[in-house]
Amino acid sequence: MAKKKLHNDPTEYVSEMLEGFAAANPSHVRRVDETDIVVRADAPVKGKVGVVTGGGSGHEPMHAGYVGKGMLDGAAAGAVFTSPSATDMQELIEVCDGGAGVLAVVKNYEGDIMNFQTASDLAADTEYEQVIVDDDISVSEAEDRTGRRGVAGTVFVHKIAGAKAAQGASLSEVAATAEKAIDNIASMGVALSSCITPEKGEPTVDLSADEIELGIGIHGEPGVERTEHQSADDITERITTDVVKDLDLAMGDEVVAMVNGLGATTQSELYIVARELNRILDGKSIAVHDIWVGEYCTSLDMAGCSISLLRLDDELRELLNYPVETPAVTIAEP
Amino acid sequence: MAKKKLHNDPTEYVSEMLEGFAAANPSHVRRVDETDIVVRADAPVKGKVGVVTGGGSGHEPMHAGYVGKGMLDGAAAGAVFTSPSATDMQELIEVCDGGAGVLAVVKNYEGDIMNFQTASDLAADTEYEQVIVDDDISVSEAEDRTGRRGVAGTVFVHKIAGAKAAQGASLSEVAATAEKAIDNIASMGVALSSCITPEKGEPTVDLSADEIELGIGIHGEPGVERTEHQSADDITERITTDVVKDLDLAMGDEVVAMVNGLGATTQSELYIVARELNRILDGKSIAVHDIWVGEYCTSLDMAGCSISLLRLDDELRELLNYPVETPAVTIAEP
Amino acid sequence: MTDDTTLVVEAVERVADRLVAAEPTLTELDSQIGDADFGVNLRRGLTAVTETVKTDEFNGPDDVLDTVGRTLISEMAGSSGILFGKSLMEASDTVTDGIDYEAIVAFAVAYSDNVATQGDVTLGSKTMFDAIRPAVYALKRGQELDDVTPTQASAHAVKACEYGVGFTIPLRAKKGRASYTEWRSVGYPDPGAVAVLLILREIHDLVEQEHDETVEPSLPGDLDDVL
Amino acid sequence: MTDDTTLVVEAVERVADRLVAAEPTLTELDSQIGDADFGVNLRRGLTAVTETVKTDEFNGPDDVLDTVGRTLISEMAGSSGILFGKSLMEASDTVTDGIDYEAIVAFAVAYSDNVATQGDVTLGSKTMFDAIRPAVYALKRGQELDDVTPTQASAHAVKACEYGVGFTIPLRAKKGRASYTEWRSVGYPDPGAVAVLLILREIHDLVEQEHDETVEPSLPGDLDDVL
Ligand SMILES: Nc1ncnc2c1ncn2[C@@H]1O[C@H](COP(=O)(O)OP(=O)(O)O)[C@@H](O)[C@H]1O
Ligand SMILES: Nc1ncnc2c1ncn2[C@@H]1O[C@H](COP(=O)(O)OP(=O)(O)O)[C@@H](O)[C@H]1O
Ligand SMILES: [Mg+2]
Ligand SMILES: [Mg+2]
Ligand SMILES: [Mg+2]
Ligand SMILES: [Mg+2]
Repeated sequence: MAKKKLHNDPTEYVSEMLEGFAAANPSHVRRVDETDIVVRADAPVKGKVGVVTGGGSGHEPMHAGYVGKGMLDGAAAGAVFTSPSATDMQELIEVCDGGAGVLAVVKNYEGDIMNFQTASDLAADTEYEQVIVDDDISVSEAEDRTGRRGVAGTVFVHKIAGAKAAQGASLSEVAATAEKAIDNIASMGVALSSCITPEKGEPTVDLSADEIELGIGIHGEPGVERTEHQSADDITERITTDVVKDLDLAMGDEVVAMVNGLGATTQSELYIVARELNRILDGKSIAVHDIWVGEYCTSLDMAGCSISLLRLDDELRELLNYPVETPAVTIAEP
Repeated sequence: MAKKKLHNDPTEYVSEMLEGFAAANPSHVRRVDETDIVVRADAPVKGKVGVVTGGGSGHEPMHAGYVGKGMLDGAAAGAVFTSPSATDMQELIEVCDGGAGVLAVVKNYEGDIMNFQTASDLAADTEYEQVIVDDDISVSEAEDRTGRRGVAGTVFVHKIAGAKAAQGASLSEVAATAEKAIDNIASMGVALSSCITPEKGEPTVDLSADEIELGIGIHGEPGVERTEHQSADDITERITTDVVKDLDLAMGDEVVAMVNGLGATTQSELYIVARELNRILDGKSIAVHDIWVGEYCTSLDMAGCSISLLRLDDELRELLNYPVETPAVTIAEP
Repeated sequence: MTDDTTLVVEAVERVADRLVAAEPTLTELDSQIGDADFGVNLRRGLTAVTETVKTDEFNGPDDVLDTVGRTLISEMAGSSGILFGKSLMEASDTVTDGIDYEAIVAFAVAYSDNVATQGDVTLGSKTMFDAIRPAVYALKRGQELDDVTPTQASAHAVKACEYGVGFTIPLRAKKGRASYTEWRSVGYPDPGAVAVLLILREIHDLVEQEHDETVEPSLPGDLDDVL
Repeated sequence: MTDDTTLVVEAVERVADRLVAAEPTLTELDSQIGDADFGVNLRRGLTAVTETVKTDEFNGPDDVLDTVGRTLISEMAGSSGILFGKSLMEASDTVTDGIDYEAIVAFAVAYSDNVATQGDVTLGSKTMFDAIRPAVYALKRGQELDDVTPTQASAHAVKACEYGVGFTIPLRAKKGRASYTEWRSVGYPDPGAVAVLLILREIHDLVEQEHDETVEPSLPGDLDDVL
């Protein structure tokens, strides 16, 4: 049975969404005419490194939700689960170039990488660097695949790189700090139900009533393990243990955590997960600087969540707390 | 088939959620020991009117999400869809009394009203006033029922009353301004699917695959009409027309709008609705000061949305824009 | 504890067990015409009550009922928690001097009156009140006519309550969440009313046991053969 | 427009129609082992292509293919859009002087090479490349041996492509979203490969029509009887 959605012609899904998004957030963003690009209302910011990103739609508020003061200068939106076009990315790079060059935060996926690569070739006049985020630990490092995916932890990279650029750092400095953040982020998710794409209208993944899938990707790509449904505490413990291990976190380390809803999971459930996460980290004497709880990187209407941890040092902590004003995240001046 | 949720013992749902919520937001809030009350970290604020609310859980981020500087001083959380106890409400009132009295923002529902009434009797030492929010226009004013419900428009009342109190107004002034806001708010929702309570685990409402329900309540109470599923534009037009009519909005009026997700609807869909809402108001020459798009008052995991409009005057506009720092809404100092 | 105190504690425990066992049914009823939380609320409230009466010491039946009421207000909450709880507290004074027929009638009247005031409810609103008030009438009738045994009076109350519950079925709800179901509430019984019936049935079983007498729920003017 | 230009436009239109008609199948395949967007991406991209070739004026077949490629890059996007689109653009030079067997082979080689570089892909990765490269081999073989008619060469390419698609079925995906399905990708064909087969079948139909000759997909060393 096809699932009911609030939409019109599904092929207009992304452009209508962006129109609504721009109408709702005129003080933060504007849409570049005849593209699916959203940029800061005041882009380009003269003399500041532009920080941009792009990717398929269906992960809202990622990507356009993070465009604004202190975070992204712009984002290109592709069709649902589809990399944006190289031509949109080219325009994005050019529009966000305030003279100090542009850093692209790219999630580790061939489609995004191929299109950004072509785009940066086309935008030959802009000094360009890119960083590749690959925080999803549920993809093992076997040879047989495309490598770790970029998932919700990417939002921390947007935050860190955006703050660094706002402080006036150079392109290579912003890139280096973003790389440092990437090296210290790990994420893992769990799906309780499949996402349903607007055009297909049917579940992408066939999860039975009592199954869950650990390590699922944000497009419904399979994860590491299907198991019987478990309690929130058990799920949280399993994911947290793996993420902590991947980052080699030890007593005395400090982290910022994210409990990210995949789309159809209520905020109350996310807080139940946050509670157990906090207890586990506490039990390991890992300091929790903050927990971001909410929908940051969704998979359409998938039920489930992901947990991301970013290990902090003094620089990253300061950049994380740096004021920001975007549709999805606002941190006021202290 | 029971729906999978991220929870442990369902009877601990609310208290575990609140524990996670408090752990994630220590700078904004604290939980009052042995209660399901969340208050500002620095409550009571001396000399300021305390603004409080309470209601059943299942509407996250309502209610605790709005506790913080510039909005609510505290909120009492009941079990899912169940009014909080009079004893919790009593403690809430007492803890949030900074000497200038306490205003309770109560959604028009007997359970909440009966419990708040008993609570204010018990908290005899606190100067107490309450306002009743009844923004849901889908309940007609027939004699045969309990009257209009308080739904997502309540968030605007929290914002307005919170800002007024933050500016140092007296208890009766805060109450009067809240009343003015209430008189100028109207809301209406649509459900695409039923909510599922954590303990029951089955849909409350029996909506078939191609049916939607207009005017549904945030606990799954029936709405005004079941129809075939329609396009987002048609649904938006129907709701907007009714809301505009209820408020008697005319050319030249100015509003703030809210497109509120009921829990399982993606942000992209909400933006598609926001787009059409903006077009319709534009077509009627009604000025749109701002559109709040997101989950503000959910119904667990119900799919669908509601639209609320608040007619602005100079005072309400200023209060709406007043800086606020809560887990769910942040507006930075200009 | 006095005999009366022990008796009331036993009644409370038995009633609690019966309602908790009925939780799925009550939740189901509340999801047909309400918001699916009633059974759950009852279970949460009554689990706390059972805990309390097991551990606390009481001086008198009024103390038991007052404590149970307080526990329901703070633990059950919701519409039904404040209604059940506050009504128990308000009515508990009537049994200060012990439990007899007189006291029970006084209790029932006080309880019923409080539900009406607190809930701002009248008969025919399709609420628990529709199940309570007829039972109170039946008890009152026994007292006034003075021609019934306690077990018979109790049997009358149960039967009256059954009629009350039956009456809620065709009604259109005017109170609580169910009121929003409008015409769709017609055809379903009110869950609060059903809960009241279960309470009275359990108390009747206890009364039968205490008085070693069995009386089927009935009323003098029963219409069982006609209906 | 020259005859060759008109022919390429017709080929593009026919291929577009065929793939658009197959959208549900392709989406279904991509949801078995990918993320369910492939057919949708194709339809969006090809609808734009159809529009463009209807309205634009072209000077030469290379111009047609270059334009189609550009359109796919900007309108289809995704992994497959940049692969199909950029490969068309890169290969379009090969047909500047017109469409003949020679040119077609050169085109196929350039196209195939670009997919390999761009996608960083080798055979056996369970991608469209597995369907493309065998067809290129078949064409190349005809050219090298010089013993086939164009229609026969085309029939060989289709058959080769069928084998390529068949080959993707037992493979474990190493590229694209499908790679995350790991062992679960085994047993399902790659949607990109299936799309390539549909393209070649449509072109074969056109070739048969142009040359007024019917040749079933086949290869000299066919194993149809053994398999
Ligand atoms: N105003 C009222 N007066 C009397 N009884 C009421 C009232 N409101 C609700 N009830 C009773 O409470 C029951 C529902 O309780 P519950 O589900 O806990 O509350 P809610 O309706 O707030 O979800 C109803 O079946 C009805 O019998
Ligand atoms: N790196 C690659 N090299 C070659 N072909 C690829 C590559 N990645 C994907 N493909 C092809 O693209 C097809 C999927 O396209 P599409 O669904 O649009 O992209 P995505 O996998 O990003 O969702 C696959 O079936 C495969 O044939
Ligand atoms: Mg894709
Ligand atoms: Mg309720
Ligand atoms: Mg209820
Ligand atoms: Mg795909």
